[in-house]
Amino acid sequence: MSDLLLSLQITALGMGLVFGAILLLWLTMVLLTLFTADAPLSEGDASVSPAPVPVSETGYKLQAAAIAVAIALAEQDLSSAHPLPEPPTAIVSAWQLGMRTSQRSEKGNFRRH
Amino acid sequence: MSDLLLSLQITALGMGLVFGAILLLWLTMVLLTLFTADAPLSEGDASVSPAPVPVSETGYKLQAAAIAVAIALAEQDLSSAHPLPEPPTAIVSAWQLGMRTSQRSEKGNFRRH
Amino acid sequence: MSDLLLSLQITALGMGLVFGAILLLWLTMVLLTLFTADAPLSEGDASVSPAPVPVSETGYKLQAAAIAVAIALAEQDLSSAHPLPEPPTAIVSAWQLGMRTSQRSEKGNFRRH
Amino acid sequence: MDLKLLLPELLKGFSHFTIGNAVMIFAALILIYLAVFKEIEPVLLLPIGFGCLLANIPLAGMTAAEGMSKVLYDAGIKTELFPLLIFIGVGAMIDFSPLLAQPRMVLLGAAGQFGIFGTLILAILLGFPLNQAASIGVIGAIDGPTSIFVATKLAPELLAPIAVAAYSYMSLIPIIQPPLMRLLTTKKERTIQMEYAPKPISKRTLIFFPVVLTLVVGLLVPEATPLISMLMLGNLLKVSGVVDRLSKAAENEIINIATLFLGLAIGSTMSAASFLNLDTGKIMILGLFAFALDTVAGLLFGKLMCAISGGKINPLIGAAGISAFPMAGRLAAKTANDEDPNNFILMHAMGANTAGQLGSVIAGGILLSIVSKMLGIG
Amino acid sequence: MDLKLLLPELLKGFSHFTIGNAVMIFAALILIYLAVFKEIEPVLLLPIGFGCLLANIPLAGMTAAEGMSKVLYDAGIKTELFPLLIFIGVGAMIDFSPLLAQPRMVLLGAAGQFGIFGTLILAILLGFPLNQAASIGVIGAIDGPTSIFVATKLAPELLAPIAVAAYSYMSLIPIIQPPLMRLLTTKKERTIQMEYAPKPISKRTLIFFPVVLTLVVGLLVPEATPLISMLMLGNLLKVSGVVDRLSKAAENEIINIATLFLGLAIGSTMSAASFLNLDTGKIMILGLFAFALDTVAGLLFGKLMCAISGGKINPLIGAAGISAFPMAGRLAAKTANDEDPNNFILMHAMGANTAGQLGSVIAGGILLSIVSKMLGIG
Amino acid sequence: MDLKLLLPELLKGFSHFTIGNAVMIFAALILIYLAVFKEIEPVLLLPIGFGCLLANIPLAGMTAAEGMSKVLYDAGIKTELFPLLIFIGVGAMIDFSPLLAQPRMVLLGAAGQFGIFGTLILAILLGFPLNQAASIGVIGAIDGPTSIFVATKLAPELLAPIAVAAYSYMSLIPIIQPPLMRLLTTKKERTIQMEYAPKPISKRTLIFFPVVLTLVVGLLVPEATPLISMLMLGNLLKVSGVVDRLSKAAENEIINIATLFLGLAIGSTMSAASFLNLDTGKIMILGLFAFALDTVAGLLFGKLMCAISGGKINPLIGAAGISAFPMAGRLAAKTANDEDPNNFILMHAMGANTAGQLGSVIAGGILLSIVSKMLGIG
Ligand code: NA
Ligand code: NA
Ligand code: NA
Repeated sequence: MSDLLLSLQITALGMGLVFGAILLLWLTMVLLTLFTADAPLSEGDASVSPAPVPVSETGYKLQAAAIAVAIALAEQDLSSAHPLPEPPTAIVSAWQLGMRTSQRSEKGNFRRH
Repeated sequence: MSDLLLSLQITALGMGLVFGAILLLWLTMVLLTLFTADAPLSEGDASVSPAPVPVSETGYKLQAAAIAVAIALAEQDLSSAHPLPEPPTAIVSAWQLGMRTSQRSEKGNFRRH
Repeated sequence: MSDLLLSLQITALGMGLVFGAILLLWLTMVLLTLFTADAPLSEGDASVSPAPVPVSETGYKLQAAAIAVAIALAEQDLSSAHPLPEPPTAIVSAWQLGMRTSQRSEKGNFRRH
Repeated sequence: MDLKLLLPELLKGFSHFTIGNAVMIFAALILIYLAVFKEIEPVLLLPIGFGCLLANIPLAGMTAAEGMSKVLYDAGIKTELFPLLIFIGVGAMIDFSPLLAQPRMVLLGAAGQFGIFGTLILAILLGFPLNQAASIGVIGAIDGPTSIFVATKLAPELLAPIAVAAYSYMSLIPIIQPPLMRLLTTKKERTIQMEYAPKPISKRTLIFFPVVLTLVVGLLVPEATPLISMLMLGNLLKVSGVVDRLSKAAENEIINIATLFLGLAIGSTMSAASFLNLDTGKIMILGLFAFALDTVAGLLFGKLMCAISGGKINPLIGAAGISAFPMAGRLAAKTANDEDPNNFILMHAMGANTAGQLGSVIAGGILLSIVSKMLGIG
Repeated sequence: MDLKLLLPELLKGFSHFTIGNAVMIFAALILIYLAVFKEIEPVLLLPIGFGCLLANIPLAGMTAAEGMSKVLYDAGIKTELFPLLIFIGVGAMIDFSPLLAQPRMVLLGAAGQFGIFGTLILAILLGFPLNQAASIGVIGAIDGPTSIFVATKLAPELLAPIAVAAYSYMSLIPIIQPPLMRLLTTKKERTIQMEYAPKPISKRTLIFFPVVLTLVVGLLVPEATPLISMLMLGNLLKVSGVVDRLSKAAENEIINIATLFLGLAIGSTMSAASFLNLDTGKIMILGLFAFALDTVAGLLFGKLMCAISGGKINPLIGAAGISAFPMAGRLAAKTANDEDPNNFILMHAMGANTAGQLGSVIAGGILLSIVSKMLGIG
Repeated sequence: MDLKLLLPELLKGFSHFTIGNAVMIFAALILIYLAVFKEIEPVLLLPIGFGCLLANIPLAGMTAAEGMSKVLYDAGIKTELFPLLIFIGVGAMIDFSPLLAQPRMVLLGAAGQFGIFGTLILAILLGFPLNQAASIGVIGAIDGPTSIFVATKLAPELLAPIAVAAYSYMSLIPIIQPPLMRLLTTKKERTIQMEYAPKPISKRTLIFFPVVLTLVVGLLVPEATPLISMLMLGNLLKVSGVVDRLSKAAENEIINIATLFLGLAIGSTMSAASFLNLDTGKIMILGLFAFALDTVAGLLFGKLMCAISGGKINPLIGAAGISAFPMAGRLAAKTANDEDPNNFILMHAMGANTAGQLGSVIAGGILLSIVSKMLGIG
């Protein structure tokens, strides 16, 4: 049972350190965004900023798809479900499309408020 | 002369083994196509199946050339000679074009039968 | 001071050898252009010869820019200053554009003579 | 040349073939099948499967002293070069702006590492020595290169089953997570809509982030430096915008070649002797346990944050904190969207997901640090 | 610094220059000339020629212990990594569907290997020891990486002339083969039209083929495993369709870099001392003999198949069974087409040609196996 | 596990952190800042800065025996492979036709090397031993790979400051050169227009040039062979037009990967112990001196040629002979153009600039030859 005790100690220590490190990371990020935001991009730019980082062909296809979806959404009601196509491999960061549909629909939500 | 004898033995043995291995390969291929063909693509698909495996830029140019040739062939008589352009380097698999012209002309031949 | 003397000797010897090697290189180049020029390209081709050696995307952009500049130049007076945009990184050979503007303007100069 | 002596020579491939080889080749075929026909992490499982196939063809010499597999193993696994090169490419593909726009999301990256330690406890109970138990636990980082990096340091003899478990289950995330999500959250919780009004992130912030993060994590957890620094180097190459050549090389040539060679080299360690034992089976089960435990811990922490925030945080994003980037993030968003077609939490889920990526690397480094110290190998 | 001592130092490049260097530089210039102006296998002969040039500049140190050529040689030739990496790329470029649609074509890939053994006999008669004779014979595989792989194992001292012969003659195929084709076949034979009504090949067949082939050949001829498995790995990456990143890396980055370095490293072994001797001349002649013998054997076997099939098989496709992929296949089709503009046998010729590629690798492995056993180095 | 023993373990990253580390990390941040925000040679200074950062995180192990930085250093710097691979890529990007069209421009490539030797004299006077003084002098080659190659051979302990000086000042050329240009030339001289009526350069000339140059320079200065030959190999791959695959690999994959790894490996040598001393400061100052001296010598030689030619040569192109390809060439043309918007001397300046590139490599080889001989290590 000394082994179990040891592993429990490792767990307590390990998770404690992970949370500690993450909290410090939070602090770092808050300070970082605070001190480096004096020359912010406009809101439109900021929301576009991930766009120049599309990944691989699939990324481009998703961008094309995003444009197509955006046009389609502008023409029809927002109540229908939004397609979230699966990426072919896990290497691909595939959320570009979703980001746009999300923003699009939130604007829709805001209007209703 | 023992050297010569030795090399003759190697030749007999070697060519025997090569033929043996190739015969086994034949058997393997027959069995393989038999057991994996239960979900065959349609004839049109099958003849196109090599197409998604074009090689390098030249491959794409040859595909484009193939389409151009196919159109030209459809408009004129089949009696003229078919061009078989040389590939720029030996690494390139250049027979995509020829395959199509071949199939095209065989259909022509069948019509005449 | 023997160190200084030594370094002066190295300098004399080194620069002497550099100039010697460069002179030999000059001779080599003269002989080379003499003996390999029997199948020269036409003047137009020669001036274009660097063009198939554009470097990286920027190179292509500069080519496009060069064409745009050439058209603009043909439509307006040559007295205005020519833009020489900075290349984004030092790896890029950026002088393709300048070369063309240079040649373009020299033709202009010749006309005035 | 005596023909009687010839026959054994001719059939040496078959005469050296063992039951173990047959079983491992069957395993290799399964890996290849899953990769090709089920598209389960094909970029890694296909080379691993093929490498395993080669390692079990008797006398082929691929894994011998001068064989290709051995050369690749020594060049990139023993030196830990391949996982680090892959991380340069991954870094060039990650976008940290959703996380930087909502820094508190970073907390979700901590909870999703509990599976590492829970699995370690279980592995100890099952009789694994500490170095092996820790390597098995790190499957719970749910991040391939981290698992491979830590396992190479602590228990290289378990590299193959750990890598296979890590990558197999990573692709099974869409099967493993949704039942747990529905089990642990109420419909009301899943339909919580989250407002997305991020503060704009300046380009400067995006550039400083990888540099500062490398320094902070490097000083806190030196053992995590190789992993976190290569991830951040890739990201810096990308966001700086001044070295397109290098960031394209990172996310194409470098990651592709390293991935292919890494897979072949890992697969080549899957000899019958080293792979066919009870431990491998235990590791596969423990790996599944690690994935489930991570998800549960993430969801419970998400529910805690939901309660603390007065119901403003959808607990589903907790499940995205396990890493498994970018699938877990998309899956959380999809689950919320399935429940309510008007509910879009993708940006929040991706923030939690990138936090999980960071948390995984940090947890891997912390585990490496503690265990190395205890074993006196640090 | 005494100026009298300086002059010899200044002219050391010239004073160490030997007649042998001059001859080898002349040879290097010929190789570069053939590559650039005659486009004879430029991707290999240009780097080989340039590497040879560098190896014969006295005191340049490229081939010294720490020189670049030596580093590349040790990294990729000694370990046999470069030919294997090239094969991954070649595999990603080969399409086996014409062969799978007409499996009997595979027989033609066996006959076209006779040149290997015929040349071995001749080399033994010319006094070469067995290991060298076998390495020279494998020029008759008419496949660069196979020749280099086998020669590296059996007689690395002959690597350069063997590689140069293999690649030079491969480009001279359009000059070597047609006269033999016309000599050994009748006009009637050459105008035989072959029906092409292939059974459709499913994607599944294309995917299983490289895996099954690796297993079958690997178990039959373990020595052929490295070559055949890398060829099949490249093919599997391509046909699986799920790892585009990897198959593109294989047929671009990996093959290009390996080819450039392989050429430089092989060229660097062409020092006057090791290259300028009667053996090199003999090897060049034996290589030409190997090519001719392969073609003759292939054609004769084609005629046999023609006879057996009752005149349904055009014997020209036998000449495509020698490998030299894909030139020999195209050449056979062109010769038939020249004879009769309505005769198209390209698909059959390409089937025989890919069979020749497989047969070459198998024959190379069998030769390696037999000779290693006899020399007691297996 | 005693918690009293834990705290030091937890804070080991901080407790091992020295003032030296802090200073070096500050230096690393400056390098990264210059690279990203001032775009000063970002492809090299960004990786160097990041490598320096990593080398100064205590206990991170990147530079330890098995660490990634050490692996890269041994693979590519110790063997001199990385600078040579970069030169293959650079060669594929250089166009020698402006130089071949005006061969006398090659003279300007000799004068611009005076800074190498002038700096060597000064370094000797400052007390550096000969091997170090020569390595510092070669900063005056104003060509990164040449500086790194020579420094690796003669004084690897100074590699980092030399590389940083070479690349930093190379980007500061637009700040360093123009004041000197205006100081040393009259307005009348700067407005000299040069006729550009080049003789046409045949493709054959362009193809023979790299081969002949390799031979001539190789025989004259064997020590320059590795550098000049790789530059010429890259150029030959490009101008031959028959090996597109290889020339594209050279100017993309090969140069990009080598550059990234070279930068990281050089940066990793920037430990506080080896970098933070008076020598580094002296080297930075001597490097600046080398750049200025090169420019002055080039301009004075330009004025000499101007006088000899009867005022037909614009002395500004002398400043382009220092190498720093292609910036110095563009800068000379721009300065002339600023003075008179109708004055275009870019083609002449680029001719002088490529001559400077050749002159730099030759001078580096000559220096290596002389110094190796004197130190008895040749
Ligand atoms: Na995790
Ligand atoms: Na063959
Ligand atoms: Na210089």
